[in-house]
Amino acid sequence: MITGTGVVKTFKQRGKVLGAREVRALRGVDFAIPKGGAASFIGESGCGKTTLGRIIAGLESYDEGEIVIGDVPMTPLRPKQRQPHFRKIQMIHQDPYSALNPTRTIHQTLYAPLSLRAKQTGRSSAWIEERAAEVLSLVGLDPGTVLARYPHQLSGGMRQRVVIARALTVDPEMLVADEAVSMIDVSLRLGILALLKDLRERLGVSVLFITHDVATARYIGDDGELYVIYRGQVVERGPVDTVIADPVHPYTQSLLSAIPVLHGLERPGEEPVTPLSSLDESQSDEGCLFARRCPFQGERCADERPLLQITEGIPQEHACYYPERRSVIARPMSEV
Amino acid sequence: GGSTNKSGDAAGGGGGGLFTTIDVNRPGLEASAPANPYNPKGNSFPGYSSMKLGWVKNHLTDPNQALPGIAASWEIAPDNSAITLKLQPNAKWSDGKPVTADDVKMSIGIAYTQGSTAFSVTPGAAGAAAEVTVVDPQTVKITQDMANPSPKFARGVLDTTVLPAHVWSSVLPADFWDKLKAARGEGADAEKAREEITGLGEKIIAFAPEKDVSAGPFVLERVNPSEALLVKNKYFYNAANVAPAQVKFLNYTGNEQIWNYLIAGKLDHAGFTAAPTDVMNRIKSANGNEVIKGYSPVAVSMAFNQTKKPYDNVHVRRGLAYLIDREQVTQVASPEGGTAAVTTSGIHQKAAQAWIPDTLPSLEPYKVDVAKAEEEFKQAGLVKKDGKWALADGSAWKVSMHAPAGFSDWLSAQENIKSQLVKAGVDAEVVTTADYPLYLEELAAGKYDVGFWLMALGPAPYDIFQRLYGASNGWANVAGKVQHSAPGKNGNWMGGPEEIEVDGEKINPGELTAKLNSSDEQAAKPIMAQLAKAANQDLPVIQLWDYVNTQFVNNSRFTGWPHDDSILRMGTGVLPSGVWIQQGLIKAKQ
Amino acid sequence: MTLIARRLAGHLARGFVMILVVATISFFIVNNIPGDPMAARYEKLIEGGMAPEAARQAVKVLYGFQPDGSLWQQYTDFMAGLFRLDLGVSVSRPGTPVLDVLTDAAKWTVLPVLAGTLLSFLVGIILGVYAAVKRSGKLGDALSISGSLLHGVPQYVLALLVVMIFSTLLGVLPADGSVDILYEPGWNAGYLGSLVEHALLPVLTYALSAYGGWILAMKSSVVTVLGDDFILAAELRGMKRSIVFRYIARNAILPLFTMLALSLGLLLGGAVFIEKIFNYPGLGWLLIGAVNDRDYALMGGAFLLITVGTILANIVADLFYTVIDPRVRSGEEVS
Amino acid sequence: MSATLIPETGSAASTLRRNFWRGVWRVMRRKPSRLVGVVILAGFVVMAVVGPMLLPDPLPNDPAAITQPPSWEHWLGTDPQGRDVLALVITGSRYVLLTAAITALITVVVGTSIGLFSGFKRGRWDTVLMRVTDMKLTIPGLPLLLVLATVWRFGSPWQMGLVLGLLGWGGVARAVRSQTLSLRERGFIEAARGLGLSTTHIIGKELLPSMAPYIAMNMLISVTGAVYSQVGLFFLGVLPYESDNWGVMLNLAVFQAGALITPNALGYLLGPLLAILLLTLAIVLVVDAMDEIFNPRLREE
Amino acid sequence: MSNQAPGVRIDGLTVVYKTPAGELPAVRGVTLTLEPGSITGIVGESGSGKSTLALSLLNAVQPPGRIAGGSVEIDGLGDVVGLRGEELRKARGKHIGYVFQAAQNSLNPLKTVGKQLLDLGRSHGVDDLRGLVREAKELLGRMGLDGARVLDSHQHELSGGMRQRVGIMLALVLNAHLVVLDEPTTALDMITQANILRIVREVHAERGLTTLVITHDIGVVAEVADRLAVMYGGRLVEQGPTREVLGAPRHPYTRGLIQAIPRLTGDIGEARALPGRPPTLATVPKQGCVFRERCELRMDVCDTVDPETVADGPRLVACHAVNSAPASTTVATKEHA
Ligand SMILES: Nc1ncnc2c1ncn2[C@@H]1O[C@H](COP(=O)(O)OP(=O)(O)OP(=O)(O)O)[C@@H](O)[C@H]1O
Ligand SMILES: Nc1ncnc2c1ncn2[C@@H]1O[C@H](COP(=O)(O)OP(=O)(O)OP(=O)(O)O)[C@@H](O)[C@H]1O
Ligand SMILES: [Mg+2]
Ligand SMILES: [Mg+2]
Repeated sequence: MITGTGVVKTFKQRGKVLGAREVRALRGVDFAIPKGGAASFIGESGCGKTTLGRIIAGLESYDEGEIVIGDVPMTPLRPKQRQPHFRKIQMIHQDPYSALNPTRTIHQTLYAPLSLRAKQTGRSSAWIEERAAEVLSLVGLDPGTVLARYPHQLSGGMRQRVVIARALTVDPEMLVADEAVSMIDVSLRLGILALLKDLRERLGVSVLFITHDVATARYIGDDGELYVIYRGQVVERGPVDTVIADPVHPYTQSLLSAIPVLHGLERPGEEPVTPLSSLDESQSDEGCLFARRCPFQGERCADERPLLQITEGIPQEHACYYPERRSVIARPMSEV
Repeated sequence: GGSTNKSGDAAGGGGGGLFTTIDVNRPGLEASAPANPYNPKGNSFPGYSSMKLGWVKNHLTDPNQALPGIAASWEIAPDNSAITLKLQPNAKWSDGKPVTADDVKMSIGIAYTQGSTAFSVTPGAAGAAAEVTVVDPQTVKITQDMANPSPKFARGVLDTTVLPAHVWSSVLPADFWDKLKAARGEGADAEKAREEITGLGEKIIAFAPEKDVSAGPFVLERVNPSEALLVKNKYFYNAANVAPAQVKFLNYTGNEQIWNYLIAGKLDHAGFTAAPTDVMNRIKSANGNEVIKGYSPVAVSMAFNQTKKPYDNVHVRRGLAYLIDREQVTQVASPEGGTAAVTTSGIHQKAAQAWIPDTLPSLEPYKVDVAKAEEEFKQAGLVKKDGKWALADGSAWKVSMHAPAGFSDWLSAQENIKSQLVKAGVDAEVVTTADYPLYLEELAAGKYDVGFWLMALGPAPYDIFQRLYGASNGWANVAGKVQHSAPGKNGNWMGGPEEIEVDGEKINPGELTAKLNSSDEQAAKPIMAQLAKAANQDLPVIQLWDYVNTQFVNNSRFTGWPHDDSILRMGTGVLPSGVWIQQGLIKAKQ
Repeated sequence: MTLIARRLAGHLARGFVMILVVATISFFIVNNIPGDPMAARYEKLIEGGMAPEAARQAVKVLYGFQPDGSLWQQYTDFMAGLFRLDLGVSVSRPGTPVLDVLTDAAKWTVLPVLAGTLLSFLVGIILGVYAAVKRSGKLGDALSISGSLLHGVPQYVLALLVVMIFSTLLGVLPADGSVDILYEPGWNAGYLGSLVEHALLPVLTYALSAYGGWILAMKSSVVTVLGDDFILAAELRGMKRSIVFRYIARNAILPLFTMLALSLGLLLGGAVFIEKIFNYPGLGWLLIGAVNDRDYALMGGAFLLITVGTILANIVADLFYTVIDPRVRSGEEVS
Repeated sequence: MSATLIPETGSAASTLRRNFWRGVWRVMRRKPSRLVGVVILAGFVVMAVVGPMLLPDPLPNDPAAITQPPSWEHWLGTDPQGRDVLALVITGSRYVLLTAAITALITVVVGTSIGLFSGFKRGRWDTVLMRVTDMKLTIPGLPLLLVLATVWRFGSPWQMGLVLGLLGWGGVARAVRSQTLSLRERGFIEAARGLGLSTTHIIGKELLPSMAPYIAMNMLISVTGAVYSQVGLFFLGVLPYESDNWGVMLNLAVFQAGALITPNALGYLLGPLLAILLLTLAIVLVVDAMDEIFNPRLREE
Repeated sequence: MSNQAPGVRIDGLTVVYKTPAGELPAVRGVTLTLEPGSITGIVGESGSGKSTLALSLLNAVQPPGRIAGGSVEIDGLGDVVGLRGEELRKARGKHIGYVFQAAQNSLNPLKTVGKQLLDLGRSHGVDDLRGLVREAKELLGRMGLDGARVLDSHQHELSGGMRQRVGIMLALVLNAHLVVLDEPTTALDMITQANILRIVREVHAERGLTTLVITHDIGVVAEVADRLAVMYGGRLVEQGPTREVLGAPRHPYTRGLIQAIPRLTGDIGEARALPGRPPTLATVPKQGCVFRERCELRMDVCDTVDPETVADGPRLVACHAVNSAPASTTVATKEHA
């Protein structure tokens, strides 16, 4: 179980000529990912998904809030002490091409973390070889053919599998997959998604899936939760299918409306939501962060910031004063 | 570049024209330096734009000979106690004002601040002037302090630059002469006065006259960093016989540049410049060029640091002397600029013949003789192992010779000596030091085993021998009193013994040398013979070659070059061609 | 404007610190120089025929100009002098302030090096474009190899070759000095002609040695820009060749201007070999002379001046960039 | 060209790295001149290592044949001591190349460590170290060497190499730092950290191998500069010399033998001059080849 | 040239790149017709030759590539493959507008958009530069931007979506009626993408263009295109009206591709990835069907014979299995429920 409460991250860009510029990447995010569970973060570019993912994987520090891994709170620990805990959370990078060292074979790539573990637990080098083959099999690769190869000799999909296999060498409790399929050829994406789902089921690894493609979130598992993030704030949160089928936050609705309709197969939703303007970081921080772009802006929106809450009749948490269901997503032709 | 003779106010005879020369003693013309003879970079050219009382010669034995300068003639008292100068009756500054005895007196005052032999405020200094008297506007009398007289007192007086009082007087305070008197006394007051005078020295070095006012045949027109231009001074007393209308000084940056100029036939005259044989041949073959040779009272030697083993042993030094073929060394290093030393006497060969003609033949010539060398080495306890000489205790011996990097003739010589020694089974190496100042410092600090050393600096006998038996060998001569410091102390890097046995008699060469400072010619001769023997037997140095004063002239534009040995015997501090010109020797070619 | 002012302020502050550091370093280096210039001077006087005592006295007077007091005292004096632009008094040129000597020499360095740099820059960038466009052809290859070679060959080798060819072999141009003294300084044809005549070979050598670098830099810059998408985009929009060429040229030359400014910074100290070989009386030549004379003050001053030149050029280069590149102008960092 | 094309170039780069020697061979074959460069460079190394052993020490001199023009007996003539110039060039190469090797070693060790440390740690250390590096790069090298030459006597190749190395690491440090920064952005470094691999592993096994070629190239460039300024210092005559080397030869040829004046000494000048030219040519060709091997942009052509 | 949407007929186009392994075709024997006034979409995975095809329309394949065969007939221009020099240059921009794959970087970083617009006008001999600027402002305004401000901006002052719109503006401002958009929305986020697609559709309709959209994202094509062509390994494997192709894909690749798209609704169990991996220039089979390695309908002929493109009404398919089977089997292939 990994939980976070009120995680805040502000980037201060020093050294720039125009004085310090602050980017509020995260503004108090809460999340909870149960063991073996799944959560997906979606949102526009620059809304803080990657930052959150990196913080959870221990690759970035956070300014405020608390992250608890298992039952150990991280905030009181010094960076060195945090490390073993965060090692249970492995990051799968978006770009499988840069995530593997081009000068090292897959064997070498897997060997390094395994030998570290072998040293810690006093295991033999035979175990390393065994384990290397095992993790490769786990991700659906044939160890015999893959081990001796260099990354460039593998396809994008295979590389991403190797990346996942490498993460598995340390027996992680959670995988953080940041846009793990967006750079993979369209025809192969589903394979990776299926693999992640499979790992959840077989190994009990929880998966944090970060994406801007809402549809892919479904493929991690239908028991997963969906977090919709906007400008560093979670604006809607609930079971994947609920949020997709019945979004209540206008921002979620905008996102879902923007998904292209496969015209031969689908009918567009009846009430698509189009934001009034595009994302602008310099927009004011007053009130609801989405207010300026929101076509349904009410009186309260400009001054008060809505917090994540549950209101009657709506199953998911949302941060909107005027939540309303709208039919925004395209439906298959067959579903008339 | 093409030249245009614009400032053509050539007054009088000689034919005019541009005279091109180079001052080999002044690296780097400094355009911003003042026309001040005391400034080391000053744009004041002795013989051309700056005049001395007389132009002292390097006579073989008489240091007091000189050609007339501002002083047309002089009388030296028989006991050397005074010199009375008669000034040139027509001498004028380039601004038309006459040169007077007051100018001379002020010039002497200035000379005091700079310290020269004759005008020293150091208490007890040898040959110092006691009084300067203006007898009449044309006559000045200078007396010597007879407490510690010097035979070359007159030389010191004559070698004084004359400066225009109406330009320079501001640098000397009104009470200068009183102060001088005080400084010549003793006690705290005198000390203070001396300091003040030395302080004045700094001021004088930095003094920058607005424009050059010259009593010489030329006056400075302008300078840039690579050339200086002088034009004829029409008020010069002998202007009618000054041939060139203009003199162009080229900047001296290195020998190879002078060779270049000489080969191009650009220089009418250049002073002593070493040149490799090939280059010399090309210079000689260039149109109009002629090489004139004269006497230069300097020799170069290989000096030993006797605090280092095995050089403390005279037999080692002698053995080495027997191994080095000085003819070959000279041939390789300085074929034109030197003649191989006949022996080590401490004196330049030419001067030796004049001073000690009888002693000379009896000196050991150290002709190359391997057998004798081995004999000596054995006597010194050296052993020969595998064809190589080693120290008595069997440890390796390597003759490590040092020279400053820029001194190409020295380096050549050492390279040659090295190969000669190696051939004879003595290991050797040449080590260079970045430059001369560093070389001297390290030499004086006793860091080197063997280094090259200039010696036999004539014409005065004391100057000749103080190089071997002076400060560098432990003897300090303060106010005529001689003290000896132990090797390694007070600059004693040669580390020779205080007493040497010569012909079965122990002598103290330092004391003998100091005695030369006040001996006249007759008294000096026996002492010099004794010292020559000491140098010859004890070999603190091996005299390698005696320098030859090589002058380059070109006959295409000017003629009348002196070939007379006595004229050529002038110190390197005086640029001869200016003096030749003012004497009226040089004529423009028709 | 404010941006430039702020950048300038930052640079000046940093440059100032750096000058202090360099001054301190040079003070201590220079004060630790071994070697005894007094002894050397003494030997020279003796050799010139002066009597030993007199020579000793004369040397003492001469070196009376040297500062004394404790090292710390000297240091603080030196630093205080620095603020008054007083670099002390030259040892080998007693009485002459170091600054005067330096400014005198600097003018002989600045002009030829400036001319050489600009000349090589012009020729280099033109040929660099050519080498980039024809980079797969023989001529392009030849251009870049010759550029690399000239860039790689040390300056003194070039200078010696130039002297050998033009001065010794052909004898057409002088390889000594700065100007014929016979001409009255001023705006007259003779003087200027002589000035140019003497500067020609040093300038040529300087240009030759710098030109290779420009060719290479321009070539690689052009190749980079050619690979940029906007050039292809411009072509696909049917822009005229001349306009596309302008796009390439302007974008490619931009980084070179910075390099130009930086190389102008080396202008003061970059010509040591050339000045030595052509006996050209500039700063490099002065520095060598000062080293040989053990003129502490002059050496330190020359070194300091050369460094200050570089620092200033760095500042200018950066400001220049700020003005010329809209990306930097608006505060974005371009790497 | 496109986001989706990046993988192609990425894989092409790694293909080349993988098939390193094949790639090297291909690049060499495409322009045979590069092979010439490698051969000359190797020749110089052999000359420096073996050459002096084959020649007598000290070299025989012939006082009867000083400063002779090239002849069948002496291909480059003789020096003012009557020694064979070619032999001098050979014995002199040892000093030059030994200095180069020491300089290279120090440049690489110091430059790489500082660059790596700076790029890897970033933050305050980076700022400080890069300020220092900038400062070092700002101080003009040759004048500094001139001044330093008066304080320290770098007579032996060891001292010379030490000084040049300590003055020359700036360029390498910069290059390594920027390379490190850009590699840091690559996922595999971050992944290694996430896996808890040691910094030693990350630097030694992941970073350095990818950078080695760049380091080598930058080193070659800065070392060349350093060696040339060393020869230059000898040429200027501000350094003492204990053995013959090209700089000393140049100095003596010009300032002692008058090589610019008399044809007899021309061989003495041309010897070291040609050696330097040849060495430069070799290095230019090798760097050119290296550039093509390691620089994907140029490889496209 | 008329102010009417031109038709384009690409016939047997082959484009090769010179590689160490010799000249390899990135586009091979492609025949495609763009009807006047239509929006045609080309989908294909990375490396399938889409951009190369698009560049061929302007005869702008960059070295080391070259058009090795075939023709590209454009109404009013003739065969572009034969165009050279000035003629070709004038055709670009004025007749054919090209919106770059990486429109993000298609602007000169040192010049404002306005200045580049003027350069464009001058290049094409536009006399009325004021008019051009007016037109540009109008277009930008049409796309929801403040024209005056954008023209005054440098590239770096614009966001990705804005740059893309500027790219479209520059492609249209000279009144080109054939527009090629190469990956117009990659690297943009969803909302911006939807925006751009809407703009493309609207501008297309308003100005009466012939538009070619190239993308790897079927969703994008589905959203805007009337006709859809699917590329694989340099070959066009299927084309037809978008709705028909999506609704009833015939080629096994098209089918697999559609099946592999994650969907917002429906049974997630039905979706699956294609086995194998897409070919690269070097691994594309030299003969036979390019898709056979990953094909579930593979037959023996596929190894040796390149399937011909067979037309069936508006639909064209190049597959041995599909074309040899009776029409009924096509219908019988599993359709999405
Ligand atoms: N190291 C950093 N320094 C400064 N700002 C940063 C840094 N990393 C991220 N940011 C800023 O924080 C915000 C959130 O960035 P983040 O990468 O988390 O967004 P994202 O949701 O992952 O976007 P995308 O979909 O584009 O990947 C952005 O505005 C970004 O510019
Ligand atoms: N300059 C080139 N040299 C060699 N091969 C090239 C070059 N440009 C493209 N190719 C190859 O040609 C094939 C087609 O490339 P193209 O860019 O047309 O593909 P694409 O479908 O646009 O792919 P993407 O979706 O990545 O943009 C690819 O295999 C690519 O590797
Ligand atoms: Mg992200
Ligand atoms: Mg493409």
